[in-house]
Amino acid sequence: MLEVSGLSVSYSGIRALKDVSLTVGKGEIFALIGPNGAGKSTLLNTLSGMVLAQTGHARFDGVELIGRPAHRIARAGLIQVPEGRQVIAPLTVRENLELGRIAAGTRSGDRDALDRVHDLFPVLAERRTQLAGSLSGGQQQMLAIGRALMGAPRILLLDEPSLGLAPVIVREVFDALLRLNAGGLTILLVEQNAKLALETAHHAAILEMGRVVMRGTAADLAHDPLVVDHYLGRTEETA
Amino acid sequence: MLAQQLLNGVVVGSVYGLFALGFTLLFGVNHIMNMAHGAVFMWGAFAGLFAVTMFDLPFAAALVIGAVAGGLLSVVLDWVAFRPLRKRNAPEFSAIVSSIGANLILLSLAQQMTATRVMRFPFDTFPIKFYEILGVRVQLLQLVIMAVVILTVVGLVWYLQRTSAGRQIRAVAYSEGTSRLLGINPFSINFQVFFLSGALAGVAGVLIGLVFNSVHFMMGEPLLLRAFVVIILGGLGSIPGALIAGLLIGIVQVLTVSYLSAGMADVVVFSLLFLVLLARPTGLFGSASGGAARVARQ
Amino acid sequence: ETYKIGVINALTGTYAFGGVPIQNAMKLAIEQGNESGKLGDVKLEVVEGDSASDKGQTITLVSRLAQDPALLMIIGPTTSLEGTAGAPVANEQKVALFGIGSSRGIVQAGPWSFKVQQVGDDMLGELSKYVAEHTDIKKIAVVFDRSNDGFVSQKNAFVAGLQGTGVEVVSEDGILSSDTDFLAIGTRLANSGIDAFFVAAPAEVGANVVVQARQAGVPMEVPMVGPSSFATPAFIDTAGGAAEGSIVIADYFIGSKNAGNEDFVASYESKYGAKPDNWAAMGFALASLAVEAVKQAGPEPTREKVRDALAGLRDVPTILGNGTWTMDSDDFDPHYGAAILKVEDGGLVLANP
Amino acid sequence: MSMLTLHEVGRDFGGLPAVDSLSMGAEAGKITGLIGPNGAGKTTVVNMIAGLLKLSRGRVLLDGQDVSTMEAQHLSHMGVSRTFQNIRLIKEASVLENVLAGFHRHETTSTLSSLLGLPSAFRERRALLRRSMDLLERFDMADLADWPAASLSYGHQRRIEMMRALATEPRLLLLDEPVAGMNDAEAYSLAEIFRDVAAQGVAILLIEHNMRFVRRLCDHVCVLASGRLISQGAAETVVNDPRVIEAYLGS
Amino acid sequence: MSFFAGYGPLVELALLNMVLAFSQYIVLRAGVFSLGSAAFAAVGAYAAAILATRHGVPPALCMVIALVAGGLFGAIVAVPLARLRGVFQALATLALVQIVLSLALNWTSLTDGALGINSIPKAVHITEAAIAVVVVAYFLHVIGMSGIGRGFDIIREDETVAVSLGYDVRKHHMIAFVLSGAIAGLGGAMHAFSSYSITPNEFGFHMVVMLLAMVVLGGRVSIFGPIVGALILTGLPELLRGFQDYRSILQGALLMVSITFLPRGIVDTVLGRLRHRSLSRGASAKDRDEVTI
Ligand SMILES: Nc1ncnc2c1ncn2[C@@H]1O[C@H](COP(=O)(O)OP(=O)(O)OP(=O)(O)O)[C@@H](O)[C@H]1O
Ligand SMILES: Nc1ncnc2c1ncn2[C@@H]1O[C@H](COP(=O)(O)OP(=O)(O)OP(=O)(O)O)[C@@H](O)[C@H]1O
Ligand SMILES: [Mg+2]
Ligand SMILES: [Mg+2]
Repeated sequence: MLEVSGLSVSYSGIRALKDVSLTVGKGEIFALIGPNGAGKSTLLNTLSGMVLAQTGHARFDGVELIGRPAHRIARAGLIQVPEGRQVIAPLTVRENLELGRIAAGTRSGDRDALDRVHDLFPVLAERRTQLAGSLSGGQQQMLAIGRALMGAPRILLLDEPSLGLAPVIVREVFDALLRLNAGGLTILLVEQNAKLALETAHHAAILEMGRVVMRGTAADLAHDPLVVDHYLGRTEETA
Repeated sequence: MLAQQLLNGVVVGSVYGLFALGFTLLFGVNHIMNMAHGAVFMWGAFAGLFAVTMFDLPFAAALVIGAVAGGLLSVVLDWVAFRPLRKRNAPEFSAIVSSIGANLILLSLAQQMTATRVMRFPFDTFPIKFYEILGVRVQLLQLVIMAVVILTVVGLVWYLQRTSAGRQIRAVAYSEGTSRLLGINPFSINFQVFFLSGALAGVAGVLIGLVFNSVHFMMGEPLLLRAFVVIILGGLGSIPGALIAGLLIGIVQVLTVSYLSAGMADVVVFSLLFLVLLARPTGLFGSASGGAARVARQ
Repeated sequence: ETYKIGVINALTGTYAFGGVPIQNAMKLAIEQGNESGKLGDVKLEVVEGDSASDKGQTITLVSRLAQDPALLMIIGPTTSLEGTAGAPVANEQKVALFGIGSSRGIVQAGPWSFKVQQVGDDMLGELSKYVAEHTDIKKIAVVFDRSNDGFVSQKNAFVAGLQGTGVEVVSEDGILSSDTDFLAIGTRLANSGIDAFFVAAPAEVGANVVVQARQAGVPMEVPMVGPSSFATPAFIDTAGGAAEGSIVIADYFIGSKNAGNEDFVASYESKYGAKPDNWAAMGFALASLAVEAVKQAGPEPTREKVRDALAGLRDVPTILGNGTWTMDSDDFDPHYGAAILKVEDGGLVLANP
Repeated sequence: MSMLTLHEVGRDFGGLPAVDSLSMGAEAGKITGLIGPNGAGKTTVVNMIAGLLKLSRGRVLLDGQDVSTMEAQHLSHMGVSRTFQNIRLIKEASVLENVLAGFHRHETTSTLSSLLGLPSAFRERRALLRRSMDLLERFDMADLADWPAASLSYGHQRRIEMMRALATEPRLLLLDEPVAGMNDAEAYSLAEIFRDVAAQGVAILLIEHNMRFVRRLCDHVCVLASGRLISQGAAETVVNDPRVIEAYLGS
Repeated sequence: MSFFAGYGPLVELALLNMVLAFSQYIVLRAGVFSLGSAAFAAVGAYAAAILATRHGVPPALCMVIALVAGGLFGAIVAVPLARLRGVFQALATLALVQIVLSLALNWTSLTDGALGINSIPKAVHITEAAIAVVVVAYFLHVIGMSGIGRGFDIIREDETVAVSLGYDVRKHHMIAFVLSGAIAGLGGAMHAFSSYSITPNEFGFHMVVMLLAMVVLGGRVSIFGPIVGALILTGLPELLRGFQDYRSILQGALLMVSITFLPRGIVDTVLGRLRHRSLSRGASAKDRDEVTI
């Protein structure tokens, strides 16, 4: 469904991604983990058209993404939940959600999208007339996720969706992701909570210093001693 | 005489409002202080003038042509002066310098075209008819101006508040990047905003040119200064606010001229602005949040 | 033998409307001076410059031109604003500067700077006298461009001239040359029971004042009275029918019978395709006087000689005013009288005394 | 006695209480956790303590002194320091300069000698630069000292926030989700730093949703829900409190 | 030599514009969106001109008085203006400029209205102007390096953060206004002593726009920004003199092109690129860093 090959990206001369290749199969959840500054967000931003790649390809259902304008990519069904929420602060919660619908275009006649988002995050229904900028951090994160779901995504790119969410909500979000995935949605997930990510995903890759240093099934990675050591090991020790 | 003067004030003020609307649209919504807005206004007036003098078109056509010319010019301005800056993520300030440059060019072109002469609409462009209403001499043209302004403002409010375009415009204004992620095409949204802004200026240009009997290359400069006052008093980006503040300024100015002296008009208008800001640091109708949001962005 | 003469005017910027015709007429006069042979072997070569209606640029320009030892004198710039800025530099560099503007500041800067226009008092005094003695005007309102010192001093002179004549000035309104909205002033004038209103402003702005005053209800029987800026076709074109009956004073009148005027009008029109206006006439007169000064400076002119000759010009025939131009020996203020005109049937005619 | 005491504190937004009659405290030398569902009012509490939001009701005491109405700037001089949930840095300035700004409280040069550029001002600048570098080294970011803050990744920007807050050498440190966006390994390396800081007698109030981190680090945990305190005590006790499980942790 | 003599006045003008541009620079640096420099300059220029022509005060003393008067005026208006933010501040200061301008035009007994004040002795030449630029630049540089400069930077970026770190925003805004007023007061006085005459219209909207353009074009952070900006915008009309009719068009186009390709202003963009280059050289040197897995 999504094929990335030989992707390199640099920010005015400084390379953030080096020859990254990976494949996300249709209907799967793919997790991407790695330390701060590894280039995870850069990769997602490149796929969604926000950052320009120097070399390489990214094909979405066979269609080249590199070089396409971001809004076209969104309308084609590749929708990103950006890092750090990025809600439209001066608009109300409801208006933010309505904006999310634009990406759906004619793709889906889904009238219940709003209801389903409200079911998932009741607080968004409660606060529909509050300005998005005055929501609490976690509420904004919910809004960002809900907004993406309004766009009837065919593939959902999530950049640290659990950021700032209470544990109970994190669980609900991940349950919802699993449900959506069961309904056929493909998901590319960047997540710092490696344990949770590897539990949820089918396949996974580890990004360090802009390179893919390991990839495989999520289960395999979760048992790899190096991964356990650097990303999971010490978690187990206290949890 | 007071009633007569108030009428004068209302007419002038509503055109100020119209001019300031386009300015505040870009300013409050797109964070652009378009120093070339006065030049767009002036070119709108010239387009209307040429429509009348060269092609013998009627007044209504001149209004439309003025609007379209202003709108297109404003879009071109976006392409050459503002979009390249947005692409490079330039600080908001740069737009000021860029539009000062554009303003110089537009003024200079008009100056060469007219050889600095003051032009005017032919005396018969609009029938000069007077009505006595309650002892006030009302010109037909004055009535038409008020009608045009009211229609334009109502239409604009409807467009921005009731259609999805309004939401998209505000989203793009807040963050172009995030909007793109949502599938909004900022290119087309900006086209709409700039066209609207310029069209409003163009209409105002034709009206002002006609009612004040002169069209010349510097005609936009004094209005730009007034527009600053109007948008601050009216609240950034607020459409009804711009209109009300425009009326207020028009009336204050006319009253100053009739009871103090013409030379004092500037002092009074700007002192008023100064005092209002001291009492209400975010303007007469300004919401603290609008101001705060802008400050936070700077 | 070729000498240089600097010709600088506001060819761009706010005052280009005057600067351009002045520049044209100045070049015409120098050309004619060269051809007439009255300079003998001396040939004058024009060095042009644009002061851009700006003080700073004038200063730079004057000082740059003055560097050339072959340069005899500088004629221009266009306005008092530029003139007062350029004059001190000319004095420092010891080159005569002969400007248009009527402000005394130009002359006061030192012995090397001169001007062609008489002070407003001279001209406008005659206008006040005419209004007081030859019309029925008893109450008059005054509107003037307060951002331009020339118009301000004209207004002052006019009002001063009315003192003690029994003509009452009911109001004074300062406007800006960038203003376009005069309805409010017009409405007030219409309600103040005046017999006439005086306007001192650029032609088009003044025309606009008149038109809007009429629209606001000032009747045609109440005429406009104004200075020389209105003795131009531009005024009548812009104001249309509203200008009828206006009384204006002029440095220059295109139908004047002064010596050389017919020639000037004909040659200007054939060269530039338009009838000369007040500005052009002023420029032509100035440059002709400059040529006269060079002539009087003798066959081997120097900057000093030209300056001295210029300071000593007396009773020189000119197309301006009543036909002779004289430099006052005390304060270097020139005098040349004036013509009083009236707008009739869309044209200017001499008002009967 | 607690360094920080909240007494019946409340704050309304548009008539609705976001925080309501909240009483709690934070002790010197200890790390106090503040957890609770999204929108419970945690950030609001921090904003009130730091003087950025006015209280609707109640009192805030710092070492027994009532500081409820004090301005943020003065609170900072009294030793209150905080990080922001939404990162707020000088984007164009280098990492080093961002951290340097935190030392303001300890500048001793007078305004006049700064304006005149007396040698004392330069001496102080050099000293502060050295201390900033020390901080950078402690956070393992010395390499990035000259980079503009905006060009760093999210996790690194969070670290700058913390260094800047520590630069003020606070007595009360308010951390609003300091390790959001970091994996556990990265978070734990910061935990050591917080422990050291607390050990020097600083009271730390820590907001965090990463419960592993909270349990590892906090001596005492307060749980907020809908603006009210629903439970407090040792981390292990709190996480087994059924009300907390229901409102926050989920089963 | 003749080049220098011919262009002397231009160089002098550029230097004086630098002083005025510094006044605009310092407020922008502090996050104060003031456009009031023209008003401060008018106060300084008129104070100096009136004292020199009517009371025979020696020029040097006049300039000192103008500096103090400008600073004082800045301090007075700062009391209300420091409460405002962003555009509101910009527009209030613009209103101030208009008010001062109208006063200068209408308070004829003091200012001679539109006629302006003439016959001011020439006391400022290139040397004096250059000294002023160097001295002012040095002070601004020192202030920029000090804690006050750091305060300016952080207040400009984010006031909430600034107060949380204990910065006194009001005090910093006051300092910026006073500095801006004093520098502009000096600049205005020097302008008067350099150009023989002053008129109110010189201190209007045009000056506001020019000063702003100088700083934004040159750069708002580095002290060399206003210097370069003033140099370019003063010299440009002269360089383009050969083009006469197209001068304004070219000038406008140059402004647009340079701000588009050097959006942070010429100096800051160039310095930023240099810094970036040296940083990335360092980064690529250790590009082969060990990876943990
Ligand atoms: N706008 C930018 N300009 C310059 N460099 C950038 C920019 N954005 C990111 N970088 C650099 O690119 C690299 C990768 O950053 P990225 O944000 O993709 O990391 P990440 O894996 O998402 O980290 P985190 O987990 O902290 O979010 C970092 O070294 C960062 O400094
Ligand atoms: N300006 C405001 N107007 C209206 N409601 C507000 C405003 N600011 C905050 N709130 C509401 O107050 C409540 C408390 O918000 P706060 O930011 O304190 O939550 P929080 O506990 O920090 O949550 P999170 O963990 O998600 O960051 C939220 O429901 C929020 O929507
Ligand atoms: Mg990231
Ligand atoms: Mg929070």
